[in-house]
Amino acid sequence: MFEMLNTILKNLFSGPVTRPYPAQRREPFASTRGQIKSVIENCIFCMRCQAACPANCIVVDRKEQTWSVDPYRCIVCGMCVEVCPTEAIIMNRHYRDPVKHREPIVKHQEGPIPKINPKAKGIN
Amino acid sequence: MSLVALSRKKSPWLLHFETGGCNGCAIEVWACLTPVYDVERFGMVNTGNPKHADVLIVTGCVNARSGRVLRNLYSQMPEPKVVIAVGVCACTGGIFHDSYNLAPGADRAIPVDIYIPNCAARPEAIIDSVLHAVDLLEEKGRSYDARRS
Amino acid sequence: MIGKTVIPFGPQHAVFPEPFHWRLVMEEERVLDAIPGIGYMHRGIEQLATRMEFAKTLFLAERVCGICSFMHALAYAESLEKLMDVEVPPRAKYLRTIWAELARLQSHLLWIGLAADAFGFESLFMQAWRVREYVMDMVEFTEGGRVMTSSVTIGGVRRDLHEEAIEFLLENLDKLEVGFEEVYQVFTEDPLIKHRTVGVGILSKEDSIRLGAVGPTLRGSGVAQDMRMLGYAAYGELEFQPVVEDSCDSYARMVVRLKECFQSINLIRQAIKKLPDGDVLVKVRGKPEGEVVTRIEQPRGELLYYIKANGTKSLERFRIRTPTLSNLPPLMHMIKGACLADVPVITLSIDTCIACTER
Amino acid sequence: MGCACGDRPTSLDVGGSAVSVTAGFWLMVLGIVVAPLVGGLLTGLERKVIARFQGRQGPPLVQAFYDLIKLWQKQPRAVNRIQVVYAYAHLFFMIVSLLALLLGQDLLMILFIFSFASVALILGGLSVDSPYSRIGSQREIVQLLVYEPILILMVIAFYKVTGSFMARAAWGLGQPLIYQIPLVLVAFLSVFIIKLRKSPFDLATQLHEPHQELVKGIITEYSGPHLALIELASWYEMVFLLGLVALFWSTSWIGALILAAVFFSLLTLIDNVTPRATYAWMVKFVWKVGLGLAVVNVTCLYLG
Repeated sequence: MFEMLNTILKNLFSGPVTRPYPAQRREPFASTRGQIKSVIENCIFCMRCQAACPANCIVVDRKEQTWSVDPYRCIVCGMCVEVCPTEAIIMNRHYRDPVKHREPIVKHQEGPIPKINPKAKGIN
Repeated sequence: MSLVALSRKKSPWLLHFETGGCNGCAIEVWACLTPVYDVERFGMVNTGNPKHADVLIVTGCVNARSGRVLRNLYSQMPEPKVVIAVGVCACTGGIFHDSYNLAPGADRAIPVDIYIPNCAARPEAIIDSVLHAVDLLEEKGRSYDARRS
Repeated sequence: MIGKTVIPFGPQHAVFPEPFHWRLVMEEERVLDAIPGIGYMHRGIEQLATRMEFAKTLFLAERVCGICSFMHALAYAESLEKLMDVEVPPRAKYLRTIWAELARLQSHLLWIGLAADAFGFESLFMQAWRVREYVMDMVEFTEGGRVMTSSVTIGGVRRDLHEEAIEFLLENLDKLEVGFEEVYQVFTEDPLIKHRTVGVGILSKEDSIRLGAVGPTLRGSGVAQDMRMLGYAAYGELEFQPVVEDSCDSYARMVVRLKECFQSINLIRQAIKKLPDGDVLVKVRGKPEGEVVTRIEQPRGELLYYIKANGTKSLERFRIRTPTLSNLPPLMHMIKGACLADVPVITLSIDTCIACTER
Repeated sequence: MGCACGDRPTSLDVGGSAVSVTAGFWLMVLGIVVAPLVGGLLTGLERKVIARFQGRQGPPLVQAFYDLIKLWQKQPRAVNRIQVVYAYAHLFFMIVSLLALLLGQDLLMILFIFSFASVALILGGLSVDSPYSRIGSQREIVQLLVYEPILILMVIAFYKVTGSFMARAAWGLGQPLIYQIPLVLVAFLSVFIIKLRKSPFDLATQLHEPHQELVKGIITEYSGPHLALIELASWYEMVFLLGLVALFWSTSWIGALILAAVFFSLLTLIDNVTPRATYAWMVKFVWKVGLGLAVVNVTCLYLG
């Protein structure tokens, strides 16, 4: 009882630890996995990300040259980023915002598929 | 803004129901109640009782059994009310979307107003959604008043 | 006044964050019988695993439970490594140990908060979760996610610890220890908490063995069994003794968990000191074949993975026995004859995790 | 603050005749209008202080008013009609007991009306078919049995000191009651905690704290405007109980305020440093310690 009294009085006088979130945003840690972004210019439509995704949320269409992801199914494991040979998918540190309507993200690539040597990055 | 509208915005009472995911989002919802994130700043308290709640937070994927409970809870909440689906499981089923006994998303059971993606949803995202939810509550409150009068 | 009442305890209830259903047959305030109702969280994981590729099943295993997600991923990776004869680099083993202990810390602190909540002690709940945020920061800084870490993979770990991260860990461990000391003092010395827990939910040593209790529930009844003694990951090279209490009641189980937090902090410090250099990942080739059983000490007790593979890209059988499942029979034994006010206390004293149990 | 001593009109004849009609009218207006404002602010203050105890930022000070207005505007949903009647009765009797205290009426009668308010709430809880509500009501009955003897002893001690059952008799005393019946005041603290539903005796229900075994206990089945009535009644109740406390130092404004403030902060502190007790423990503790202290004090009064 007195131990708790000690603790709560200390809390009262040292002030709240609450992060004033919407007013002041804390920079996420460097290693935080937030969301995946596609750099569609680099995409060679190798379909590796589609094969590696555990939640089957990535659909790659080589014929139409589209790359699409359902962000409301993506579990942010980072497998697609790991297997991508051309750095066409990157992980950034910011989480996705809440929305009222959910829609998949579809990216379309213009022009011919780029010839990027996958060896340049060295596939694991 | 009228006093009523202001009050609706300032006092969203929360009901949390874990329909059956992995608990990850559920503990993040609880983390929001605790000192570091503290949603009581916005007047939010965890009521644990559908009859007192304004905001229903659903975490986890919905199966037949928990869907029934979820519909019950939703129908017991008095108007105006807002539903937030937290995490990919509540949005679409996430990694479990292919499973034999799950509905792909909580919106198959009850109407959902706000979706939070990510696995697991971060507390910051949940606070963001609460701020969206109070605006929606006020909007829904106005249309409820119009229907009532 | 009123004869027998049946109280539906859950599935939606403020004390448990999970949908768990008790039908409590009550007479006045005494529980005559307790009938558990389950199935609210069934996701069909075991069946789903037989349709998924074995490498993706890792992420599925991780999502069996959000509180001990790391432990499930670890158990899965360890099982497949045994099946495929992979030798994990020593640095990866140490990293796994560090992260496993961080997971244990956050799980125990979460439980401390929920237990305080079951006593109706709100300020202690807040204090425990406030301290827990240090652990969550450490987890996020080193693994990239607060809850789902996705840091283990078959053949090693996906992330390395650099100098900065180690400094961050050590710094936060000190803060955590100071904060946790306060919570520990309150929990073990508050007279009303003692009143609520001492002698409540007695599980004798014989009963605990007969009914198959595991983890802190078993250790609270005076049996020194800890799967970490098997020496998976790097536990074989670190010094520790299982925490045992022998008063066999809710208080004993509570103290076991509290002391394990200090033990975890100590283990992380040891592991950081001994952390070897080198690679953290070896390349894994081929497909698994054969069957294997792995036992891992989860925060809640012994976790058992049984995996049978037949050389195809998916597993043939994937079976998990979680600690809560083993602890349910002892719980049913304890809850009969208790007061309604003691039901949350007793239920929480085994630290139920329904998400694990129903999968 | 709507406590008895502070609102003493000039026309009052000490210890004797009743308050004059106009003064009485204004006192009633004061009681009905100002008391909930004070009660609501105190509730807001309490939530803010509790948040700070826990290291949180906490809600704004006027949060209680936001909650009340929002609840009033929610969809009215009653399980049955009689439940609503009980909610109104609870509020009505609570107001009446506060007004009777302000007017310096008979303390025995005031406590009876106050018990009526509790009984209305219990009946409301029992009128619905919800196990949580029922068990909450049963616990509330136990609580009623536990604190009633202390209140009765308090009135007896009051009578012994002032020679009258009328609350206004305290206003004319030469020295505060607390000098002669301090132990009764200490015993009253337990009643205070039980009635305001704070830890360790928050068995039947709790208005703002989220986590407990009975969901919301006795008020589980109330919602929307009906819950608002109960919330409003709880504000009157807080002012009423603080008024009773102030009676112990009714000779000066400042003393009464200090006593009420001390009780209020003790309540908040005790709420935060104790877990919830079981009801068997509550009966044992309150009867042994609370009732014991009160009996000792009353016996001393009669002997000495």
